[in-house]
Amino acid sequence: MIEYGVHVLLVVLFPLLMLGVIGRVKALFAGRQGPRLLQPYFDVWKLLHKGAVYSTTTSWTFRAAPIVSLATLLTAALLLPLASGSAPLAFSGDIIVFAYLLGLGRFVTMIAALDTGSSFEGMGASREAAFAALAEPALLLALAIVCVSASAISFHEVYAALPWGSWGVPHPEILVAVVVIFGVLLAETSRVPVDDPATHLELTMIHEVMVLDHSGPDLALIHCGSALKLFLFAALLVHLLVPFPTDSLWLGALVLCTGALSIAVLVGVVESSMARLRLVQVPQFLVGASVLAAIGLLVVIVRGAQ
Amino acid sequence: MTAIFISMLAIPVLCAVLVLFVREARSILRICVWGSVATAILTVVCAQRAFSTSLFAIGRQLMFDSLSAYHALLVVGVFSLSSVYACAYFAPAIADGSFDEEKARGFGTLWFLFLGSMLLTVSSNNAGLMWVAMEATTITSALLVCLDRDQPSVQAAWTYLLMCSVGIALALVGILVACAEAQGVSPDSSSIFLWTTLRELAPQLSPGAARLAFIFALVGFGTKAGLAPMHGWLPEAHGHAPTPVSAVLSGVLLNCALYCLSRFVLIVEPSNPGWTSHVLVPFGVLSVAVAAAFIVHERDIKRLLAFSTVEHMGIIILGFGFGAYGAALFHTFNHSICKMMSFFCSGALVQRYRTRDMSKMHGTLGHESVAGSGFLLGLFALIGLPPFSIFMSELWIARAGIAEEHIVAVVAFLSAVALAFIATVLRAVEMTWAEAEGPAPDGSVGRIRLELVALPLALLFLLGVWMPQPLSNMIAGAASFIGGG
Amino acid sequence: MTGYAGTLLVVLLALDLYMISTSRLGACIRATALQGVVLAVLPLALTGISSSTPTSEVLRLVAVAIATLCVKSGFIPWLMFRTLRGRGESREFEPFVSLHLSQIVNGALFGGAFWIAISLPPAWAHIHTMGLGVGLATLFVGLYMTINRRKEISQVLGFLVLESGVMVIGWALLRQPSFIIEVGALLDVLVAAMVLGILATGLQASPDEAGVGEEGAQA
Amino acid sequence: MIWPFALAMAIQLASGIAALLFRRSNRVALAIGSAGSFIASLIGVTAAGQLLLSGGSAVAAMPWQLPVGELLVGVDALSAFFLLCIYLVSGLSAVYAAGYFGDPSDSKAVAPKAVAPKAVAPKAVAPMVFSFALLVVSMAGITLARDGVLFLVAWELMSISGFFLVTFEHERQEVRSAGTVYLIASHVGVVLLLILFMLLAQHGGGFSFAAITAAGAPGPYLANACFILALVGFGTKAGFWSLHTWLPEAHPAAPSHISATMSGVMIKLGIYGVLRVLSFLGPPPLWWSVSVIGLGVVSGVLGVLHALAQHDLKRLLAYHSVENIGIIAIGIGVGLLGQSTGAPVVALLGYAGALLHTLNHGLFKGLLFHGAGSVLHATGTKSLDELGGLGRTMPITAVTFLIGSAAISGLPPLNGFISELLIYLGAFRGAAVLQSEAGQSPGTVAALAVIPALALIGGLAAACFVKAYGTIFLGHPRTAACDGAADPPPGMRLPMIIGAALCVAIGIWPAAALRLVERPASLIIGGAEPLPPLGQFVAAIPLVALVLVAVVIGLIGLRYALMRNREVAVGPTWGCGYEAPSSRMQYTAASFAEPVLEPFAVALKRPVHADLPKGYFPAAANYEQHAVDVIAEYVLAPASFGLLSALRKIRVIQTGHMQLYLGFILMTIVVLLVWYLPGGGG
Repeated sequence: MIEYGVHVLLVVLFPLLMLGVIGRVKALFAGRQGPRLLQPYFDVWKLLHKGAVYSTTTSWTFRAAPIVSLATLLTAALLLPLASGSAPLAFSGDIIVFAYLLGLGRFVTMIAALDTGSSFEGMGASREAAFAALAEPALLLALAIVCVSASAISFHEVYAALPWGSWGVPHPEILVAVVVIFGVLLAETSRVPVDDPATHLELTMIHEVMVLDHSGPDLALIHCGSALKLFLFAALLVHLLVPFPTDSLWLGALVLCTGALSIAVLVGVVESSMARLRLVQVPQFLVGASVLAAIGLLVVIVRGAQ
Repeated sequence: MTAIFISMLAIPVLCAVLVLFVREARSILRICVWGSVATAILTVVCAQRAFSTSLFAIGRQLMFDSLSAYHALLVVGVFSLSSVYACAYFAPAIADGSFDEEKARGFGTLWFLFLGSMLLTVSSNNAGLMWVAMEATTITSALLVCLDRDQPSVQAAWTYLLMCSVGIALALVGILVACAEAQGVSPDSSSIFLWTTLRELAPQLSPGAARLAFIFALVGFGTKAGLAPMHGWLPEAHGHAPTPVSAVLSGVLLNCALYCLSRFVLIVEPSNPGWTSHVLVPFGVLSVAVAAAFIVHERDIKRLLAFSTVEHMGIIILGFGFGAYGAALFHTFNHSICKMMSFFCSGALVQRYRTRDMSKMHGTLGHESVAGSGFLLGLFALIGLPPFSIFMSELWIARAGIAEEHIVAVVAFLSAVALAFIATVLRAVEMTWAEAEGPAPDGSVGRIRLELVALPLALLFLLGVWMPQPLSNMIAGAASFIGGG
Repeated sequence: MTGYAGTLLVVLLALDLYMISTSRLGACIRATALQGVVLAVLPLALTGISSSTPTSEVLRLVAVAIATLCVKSGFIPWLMFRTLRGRGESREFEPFVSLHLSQIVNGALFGGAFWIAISLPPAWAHIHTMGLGVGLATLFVGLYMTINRRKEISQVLGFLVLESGVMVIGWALLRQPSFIIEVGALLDVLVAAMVLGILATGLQASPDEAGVGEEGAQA
Repeated sequence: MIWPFALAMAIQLASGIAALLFRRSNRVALAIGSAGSFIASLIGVTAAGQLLLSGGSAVAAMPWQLPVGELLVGVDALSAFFLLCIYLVSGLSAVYAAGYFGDPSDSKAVAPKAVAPKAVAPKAVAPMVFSFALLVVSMAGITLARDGVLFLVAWELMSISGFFLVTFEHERQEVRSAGTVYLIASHVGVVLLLILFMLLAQHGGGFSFAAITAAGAPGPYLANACFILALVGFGTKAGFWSLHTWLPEAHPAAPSHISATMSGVMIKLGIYGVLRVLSFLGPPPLWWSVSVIGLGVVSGVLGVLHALAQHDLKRLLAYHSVENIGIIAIGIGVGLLGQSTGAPVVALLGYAGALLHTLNHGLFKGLLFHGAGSVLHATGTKSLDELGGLGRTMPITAVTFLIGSAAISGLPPLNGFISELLIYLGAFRGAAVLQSEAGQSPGTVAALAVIPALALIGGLAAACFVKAYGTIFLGHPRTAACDGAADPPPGMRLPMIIGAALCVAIGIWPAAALRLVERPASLIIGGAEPLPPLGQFVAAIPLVALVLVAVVIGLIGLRYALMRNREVAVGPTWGCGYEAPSSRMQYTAASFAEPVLEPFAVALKRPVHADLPKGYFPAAANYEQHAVDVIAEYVLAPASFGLLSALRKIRVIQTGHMQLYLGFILMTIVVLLVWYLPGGGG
């Protein structure tokens, strides 16, 4: 019971902190002093207390979209083990459900973007659709690596059965999976090099331009959603990288948070050290990730043969 | 009984003479109907007798066995219906006087002589007599083909006459060789021309001579039956003949040629078991393939039907080749009925649209509903769509082919049929539904009676879903007769 | 007088060759007339008549001979000459295949015919092998003539030759000529009918090219 | 056990014939036909469902004889399952049809703008009603047939009635050609099926399935031959890639409820045929499963890519049928994999996934085609770029269409996701099993290939339906066609609502649907050992769905609480500074699809017809791009053209010159004498 409580608390409270960390890291790289770590919380709080502006073109779809997409992410969060070795909702096959819940969220967001009838948002939606269609296989291939090498189809079994090398070093194929998932993370959470949340030139944005017309509480929900998405991927990576202490919940929470924060730092570093890819190169980036994952999968098969 | 048999053969001759003394065209056509119907009734009686007792002979020269009775029934059936249609077909010509009474007389006489000679062909026990009757059918039908003496029809008739005479002469050589062979082994030289005798002697014939006889007979009667590559005359003759004549030509005349051929199979098979099939299968495949290839680009409605006749003759021959005699006979039946009906409809369409070019016929369902729908369904039946019985017989034949392990032949056969299917469907759909540009066709049509279309179609449909016991008995009897059962 | 049979058959063969080699219609018609004569005598020669043969049989054969003579070398040649005059056509005919080539082809056909005749089983003691061979050869020549010549009349000629070939085969194969007579008669009547047909309907040698069936360039 | 289906078929056929009798009045004919079909569907669905739950099978011989062999009918779990699909979808379509043609006077669909200008009088629908009844009856007949001949007859009847349905608006040339293409394709398939069944009959000594089964598994050569014949022959009907070309022609041509039935169930009978034939062929070798999976992947990916490139709504849906058939094939492939590697659970998951997806696709594809029909009915056009903003004027159509779109994209918590989930589970397990046992075998690779393939297909499908839904129902109306559009009459709404409800129901409570799938799946697998109940694999789905819904409600509540007494401003969409946006400037379907398709340019030919703006003050410019079907354009068309010209060349042998014909006679006799006289060939 207590661990469920911790789970929910982490889901609700922690993600925005990662955004803050990223902002801070980027500021440091840029030599600025930067916003406070808790700035995102204040932003959301402020947005939640604002009114809203709606386009005459939009319909109920537009209003429903932020809610549904956040809901899908929250539900997905309940499927993913965070602090402990298992999640509130754990069952065989939850990995696939997890991936597809993210898909549902994306679907709704794109629909909402088209609801505004603005060609900019349409453009963003179509780019989102294109990159998502390519990111999906990469993600599932990476998960397949993990599942096959652990021969299980649910997070808690996988985590329990992950093969570890000496000194808690993960196996090479797991590392491949980690790399791929990190790439997907960058794409899914619309980070550099795939997308740039900071820029406000509509023609180059992807995710930001989709939510251009959202305002007030809706926008707050969307911010929470993207932060949560980032957190979920981070949690996934942490569990794959670190042999998790199953006995103590608090230790687990600690490991998770530090891990997540360090991933946030890593993201910040990447964002400030890399340039954004040209749009035509993004598919190459994602397909490359899939190919890498496929190679890792072949490694698994060969290893299994020995 | 003998009297009935004799009168069955005599009535056509009598009518042929009778029509010479009739004044008025309509009544001549009416006589055609009643005469052929009367013949039909008598034939049914004799056939029934023949089926009950395996063989039913009159003297030495005439006989009815199950095989010939089967074909005789087809002949009279098709003739009666065609005569009914002839009344409708010639009605406009009578109206505008182009079909005057001496023309009608010529038609009637030849019509009955044609009928009589065909009945004689199937009912003669004497090979020579059969041959003579066959030749008679050629002459009479050739004159029927060029009934209206215009250039193309005369040309067609001339081609038909010469080719079939040449063929028939070759067939005669075959008969002579067979008989000479028989005379080598038979006690009395007087009976060597009788099929009954030949059939008894068949096992003793020397294989080589039997083969020689069969080859000549195959080419000869094959020419008459329109097997590729001897089919050259067939499209011309069918295309230019008056439609009732075309119906009879492809409905039953070709069957009679096949009948003579099957007689030869009967004689040759015992001395060369399995050999005939190796000769027949290639012919069948070739005929089907050639016909399909020609159907693709054919725009003349009657020539299309003619080529489809070639195709179906090929299928029947395949049936013989695969040893599925029952299937072949069943297919003969289906094809005769369907082809006759299709010719009726095509005739009406040609009269309505004043052209034989299908690409100039549009919206047939609207303009000529009975004939149009009949023609469409007839085509569907001809290309072997269920639930029409042609599908069944084709399936039956193909099955036999697989059973005999003629896989290649069956595949070729089916793909050729598929090709014909495609071509025909493309034509039929455009014909049936395409919007006509220009005014509605105004040709004067001999109003085609609904039952002429509905009856055959209903029969085909019925046979497609249900095999009545009597018919299957008849077919089984005839088939076992060929199969040497 | 069985011995003469061989000679007669050789004459027949020679006439075939002559007809292939010549290009003049008149000559061909005359040759067919001569063939008629040979055919009339042939039965007497083939079915060897001796003192033992019953008179009825002899009379019958003679009757056949006379009938054949009248029809084949009397009536039909006359009819053909009349047709020829009636149509006022040139007396040459244009073969599709050159005459020399035709000779070679027919040589091959002769060979085939005789090969068939001799390759038949020896059990056939009662048949006249050479008769069969010559008959087949004549048959082939006739068929070839119908193929190789343009004018209907010359095709009729070819058919005539073909049918005398059939008759020769018949005589050669069968002891008792029961129905050869009526068959031959029928064929002659048929040929006559054809010639009359040509006379009646001035038939041109240009067939309509397969009706409207030709789809041509379109579709 | 058979009689309920016999009764249903009888009622349906009777209603069709009655409709023909009352052809004078469209209203009466439709009423009779739809009522008959509806009653038949009720009977059929209940009987099939009851049989699927209780199990059991029966075979009976008809009292009369076919010309070849006797008539055998029977029903088992597999037939029952497909009967369920048939009657479910056809019943809904029948109701829909009643609304669709109920008022031809005011509907734009019966005389669409696209059609020739001259006003088409409301045409007699009785023939269509009859053909529809015949179609359903023949489909039921296929599933009930227990001997090859009856099967083939029913199969051909299905094709022909389908042909008459496709050519309903036969005064349009493109409709006629679509119909002929369809009929030709199906007949080509039938030729292969003829050979297949004759080979089987040869093996079994009779056409009856019992005899074939009794004869045991055929030898490898015969088995492989039958497998290939079945895959190609039935695949032509099912629409596997490269055999699919008739689908995008026929579906747009047919009236919408016909497209729904054809795409929803008719093509599935190809799947039925494959499964039925596989049950005769004994244990499958590994390469069967590999090839089926490969075929499925290719069909899925290429199908959805071509769908993305379409501008015509119904063509788009037709290509999605190809995609979904691909998914079903993947499922079957996984099942075969499980069979050939002796992993019954994998086989169970694969086959269950395939069967459930068959049902699901029937549901949501029927729903989507009905939605497309409503749009066509209301606006008279089905070209995406002429539509837009219909969500406001046609709310019910919009919502149901949205649910269908999400379902076909395989998103939770809807039915499409469940079937894909089962296939995923099968693939994962299969990979695990193989990897532990066989090591790097082609099977392992195939199983693992399924995973990214399904993911890619899902992503692309989602993109495609965002495009479709967005262009039709969201944004501004693009042309005047959308003026005065309104939701269709209740007769048409009801089927869509029911379909959507079923999609949701199966998605939220899959265990119930899986009970229907269990028996047929285990029937295909055969085998003695009992299989685990399928329910366990999806036990958690309802909980997840429940949580999702709860969270949504919670968030709605939160939002409501927040927005209470806040001022909500309303204004035009922000044009990023551009002041005079017009509805034509919205993102079009083509522009939406462009970046998605661009990476896949190799697989897809899209010629461009454009004259682009030139100079400083460009005059009118335009840009057109159409996706051409690679197979139809670059394979079939050249082939058929070559064949035609070759056949025209042959005609020289039929010039009307008698000498030539006589020459053939001489040639023939010489050949025969030379070859056969010595007893050659004998």
